[in-house]
Amino acid sequence: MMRAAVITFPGSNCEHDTVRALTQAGIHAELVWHRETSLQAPDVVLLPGGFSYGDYLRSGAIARFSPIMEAVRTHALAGGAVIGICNGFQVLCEAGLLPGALTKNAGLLFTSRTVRVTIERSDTICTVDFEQGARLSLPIANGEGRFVADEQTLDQLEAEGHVVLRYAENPNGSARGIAGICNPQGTIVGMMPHPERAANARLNSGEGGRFFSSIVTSFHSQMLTSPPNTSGLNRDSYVE
Amino acid sequence: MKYRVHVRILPRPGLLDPQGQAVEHALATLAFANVGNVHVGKAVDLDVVATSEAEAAKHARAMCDKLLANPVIEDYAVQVEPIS
Amino acid sequence: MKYRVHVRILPRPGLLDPQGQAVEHALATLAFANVGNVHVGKAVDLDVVATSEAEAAKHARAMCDKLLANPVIEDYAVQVEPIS
Amino acid sequence: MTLTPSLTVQPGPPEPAITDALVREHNLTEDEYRRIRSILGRTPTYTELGIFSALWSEHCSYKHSKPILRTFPTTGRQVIQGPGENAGVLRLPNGWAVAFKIESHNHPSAVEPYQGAATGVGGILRDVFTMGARPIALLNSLRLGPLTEPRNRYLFGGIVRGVGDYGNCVGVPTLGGEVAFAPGYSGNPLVNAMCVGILREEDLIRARAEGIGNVLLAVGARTGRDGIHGASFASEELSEQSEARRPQVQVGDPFTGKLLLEASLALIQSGEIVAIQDMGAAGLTSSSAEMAARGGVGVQLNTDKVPVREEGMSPYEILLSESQERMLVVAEPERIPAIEAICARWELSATAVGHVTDDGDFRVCHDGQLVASIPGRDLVDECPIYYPAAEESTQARSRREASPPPSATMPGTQSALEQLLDVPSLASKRWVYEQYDSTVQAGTVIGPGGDAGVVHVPDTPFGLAMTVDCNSRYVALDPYEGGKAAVAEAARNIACTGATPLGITDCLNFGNPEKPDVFFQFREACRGIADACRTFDTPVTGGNVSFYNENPGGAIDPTPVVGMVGLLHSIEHHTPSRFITPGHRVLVLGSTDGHLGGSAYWAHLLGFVGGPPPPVDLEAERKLQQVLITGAEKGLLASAHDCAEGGLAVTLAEACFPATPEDRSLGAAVDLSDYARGLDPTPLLFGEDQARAVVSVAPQHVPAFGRLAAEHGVPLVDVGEVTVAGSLLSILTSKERTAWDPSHLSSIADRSIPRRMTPRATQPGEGQ
Ligand SMILES: Nc1ncnc2c1ncn2[C@@H]1O[C@H](COP(=O)(O)OP(=O)(O)O)[C@@H](O)[C@H]1O
Ligand SMILES: [Mg+2]
Repeated sequence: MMRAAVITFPGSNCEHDTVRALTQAGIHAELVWHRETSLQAPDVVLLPGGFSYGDYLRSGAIARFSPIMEAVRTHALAGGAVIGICNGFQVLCEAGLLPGALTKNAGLLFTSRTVRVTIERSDTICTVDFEQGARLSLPIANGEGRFVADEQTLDQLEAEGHVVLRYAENPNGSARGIAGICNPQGTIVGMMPHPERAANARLNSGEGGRFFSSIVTSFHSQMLTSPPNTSGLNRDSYVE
Repeated sequence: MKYRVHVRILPRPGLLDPQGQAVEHALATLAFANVGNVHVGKAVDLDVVATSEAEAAKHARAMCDKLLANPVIEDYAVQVEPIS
Repeated sequence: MKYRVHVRILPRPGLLDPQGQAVEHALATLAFANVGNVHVGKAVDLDVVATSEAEAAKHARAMCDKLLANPVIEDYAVQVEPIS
Repeated sequence: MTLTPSLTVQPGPPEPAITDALVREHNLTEDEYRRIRSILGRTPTYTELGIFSALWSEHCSYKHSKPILRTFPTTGRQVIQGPGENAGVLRLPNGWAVAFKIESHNHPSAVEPYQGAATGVGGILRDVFTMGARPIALLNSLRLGPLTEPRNRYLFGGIVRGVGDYGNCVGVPTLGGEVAFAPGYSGNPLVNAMCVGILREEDLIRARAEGIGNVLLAVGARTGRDGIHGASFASEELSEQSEARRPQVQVGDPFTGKLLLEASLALIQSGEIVAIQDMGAAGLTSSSAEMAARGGVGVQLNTDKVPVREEGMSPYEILLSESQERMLVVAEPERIPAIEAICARWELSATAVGHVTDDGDFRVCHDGQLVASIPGRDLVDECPIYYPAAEESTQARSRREASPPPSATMPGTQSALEQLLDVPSLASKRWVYEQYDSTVQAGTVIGPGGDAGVVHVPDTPFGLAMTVDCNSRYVALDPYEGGKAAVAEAARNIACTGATPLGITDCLNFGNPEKPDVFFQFREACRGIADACRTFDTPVTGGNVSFYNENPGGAIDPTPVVGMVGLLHSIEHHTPSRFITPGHRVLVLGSTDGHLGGSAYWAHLLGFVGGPPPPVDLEAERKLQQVLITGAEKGLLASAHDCAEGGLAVTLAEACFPATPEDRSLGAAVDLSDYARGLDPTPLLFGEDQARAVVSVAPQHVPAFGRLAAEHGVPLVDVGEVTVAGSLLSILTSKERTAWDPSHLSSIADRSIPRRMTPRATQPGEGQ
């Protein structure tokens, strides 16, 4: 069975939802408290949604320095799979594991609604079970979900196909409607929508479940065991 | 004349400032020693046209009283510099 | 010596600043004429112990680089004054 | 260090002497002060005066409402915990239970809308997790003055942001609520927050101090000078004097609130503690005194041990501070290390601040000095109870008996519906609830925007439905019928989702009870609530009374908000409020008499607030609920939406609206020409007769559903058909045919509030 580590910061609040969605996809998921300093060699690390450290200062700014983040970085740099959802995406950007930043929504209000998104890349660890270009509806719930990066970074993301999810109707002014991105290898993915909240067909569309089943598929297709290629994965290459 | 105005708006003393506390705590764990009394608020920068520095400051304070700051929970400070 | 540090953190020029725009708009409707170029960011105040004003400022800049500001989206400015 | 009770009570050095003026400032009457002197057998110290003032405030003592509240039905086989604890608890299947409670934070929100509303949500969350329940949903009921006033826009923007930010950060979905605007709320906004939590019945813990020698521990945030006298502040009218004595604003820290939630549930689960209670109104004083009284014991507090945020805090300040995010825990002394460890896991501290004693006294020591010693029972129970005079004002009676001036011009049907949907009280509340996370915890089945919120209870087949309701215009015009209507509407909303109403919590917002007309409203509204709850078998499990919601500008409309929960045996049977399939039949359940008294049509389109509100036939309501619930369980209903403000026309329009603005509206072709004996279009379409719902049913299920309605004696008329997306909502009456583009109506309803709330309206200073 695949093993997932779900990192829990003080103020995380989607960790149990994420565990449930992983479990449903047949992945063994364990919560890992932010104070831990090592990971037990999981196949995938998830940074869940919530308000780590109250999102005080900036979302993800303080969580990035949690003790466990060193281990997450090492895992990521070795080609390990990392998925950040909402606050987890914010942490990944703050930590420099993904480029850009997430800022206050253009409408200045917290926004909770269902949005339509397009799968722009169906060859990342969490989207292989989708068709390229597939449309689906997912919940968003954030106050700082507007993705920004400088033009050059945005062009690079587009040119190299690192945009994973795009909003059909941009809800918050995100640059180029970006809802989720990945690193060049497709092993680190961050997204603002919450697939784990749409992963139970008894309660909702169930469509979000495919992000989690994709993890299993990509694992079996050895996507995750290919020799790690760590080029372009340190913070500086994105930040500067 | 045109002036650049810098406004700082901070929680009134005595009020709980959870954001300041969180930052203070984070700075301590990042080994910034000898840091204390951390408070987090808002900064507003703006340009204003006025006949003198004093008048620009007066305008700025009026904006704070009327809109920028919330007197129930915030204090503000205004700085003005001429724009060449 | 103890110093009081005032940090201002503002959106980098060129980035969309919806908060600044909203405030600029509100100031205009409140009949504050001749106001422009409004930007909204964060103010952080803190006390730091250092051997000189320059050292205090250096500490403060290090805190900004490491934690207080995000270079992707923000610029910062630091002011230091001695505490009697 | 322990002190022997024989030590004499001495005022702390900087304490002021007791004078008549000081007693008055503490909101105590001469008679109450005499009673305090006789309880103590001496003059109280300043600290003791503060303690009495807090516990004998209306907010803590219910001195004007207790006798009326005793008339509520509070028992039933589903009741595990009725009124008297931090939250009521009802039994669910398979060993599960639901804890829920509603509370007001009106006065603090009038002063600082964002923090007032945020701390209101924080407080109600603590009331629920203190019972050992994990919060799974929040609701809120808001009342404001008209949005034409800048101050009201400012308050509204701040309140909504405050409600949202707290619940969003803690990670509890907001599943519903209500918002209404009327002139009486200008300067007196109402912010009522409700929380629903679930627990295993065996994990229920009551806030009862027990075990002589057990320690009291303060857990969570440090104590500052915030909100000192909040409880007595909330127990007076807002005036210029009260403005000056306004307590320092309490600032919410949802991040610490979340840690406290997890730590408290872990403490309860661990079995290491005897009792736990949140420090809400009147802080340490009320939490410790109430726990002691429930357990029939005494307590000694050492205020110098309480972790404080500011230097030089006096025992008076420490006892009365309303700093947020604090809990008081009772435990055996040997358990302290285990408790500290659990708290440390959640990055919180636990500090021993006192212990349980056997003499029944409420004692406070500071730096080795006894600063207060009061017989505990007397402190909690001896507060005088008042039976104010109650008499309806002649104005109220004549308003009820009036009808609109004959000169009033009635808008045509076409524009009437468009205008009504643009009235903020009736319009869509999307602008509000999209600021609330409604999907966190991943259990949301029906979020805000339906008739009631529905959430799945994890690891079970069932769901919980919940709603808050009150039409205060009805209550103002006829408090008894209005009280009944609030419960009836809540129950109808619950039943429309397919759930069975289980019980209620109430938040009774009124003006100054010492005024006979206000007390009349209060007594009669409560009588209405009690009668309705008896008929529906939905006992009252707790609630909150908020009096003195008035200022020199006027009093609020009486607003007894009813929060109700219901059980959906299987979440598969939940019913949405919107039409879903073209070709389904549209049917009206219940009977239509065209009652326009007290209606939104009269109020908003004719500017006439008056007439008798619609009478509530409780038996008819009960039968309607039965049909809706059974229809859902048998899978006969495709949708069900109750008729409330705005009558049939608004109900039909809302049923056509899409769930998200990106989707398209469905249409409906409705023929009412033979319905209701050929009633005129206005009463027919905009009358607000109670006990009605509009449902849609697949054609093949219509006969079975008809039999079901007949069995229960509920009138049912097939009035039309759901039509495809993009088609019109057309309504034929005996006089005219009117058609609207439902997408247009939907955008009127969606834009009503946001177009009044431009971003600038939510800037801090705009309304000052
Ligand atoms: N303050 C609020 N918070 C959350 N949801 C709200 C709020 N106000 C209204 N809503 C939601 O909007 C919908 C319509 O509300 P309302 O017009 O009061 O409905 P009804 O008349 O059926 O009670 C409901 O689903 C309600 O839960
Ligand atoms: Mg309703």
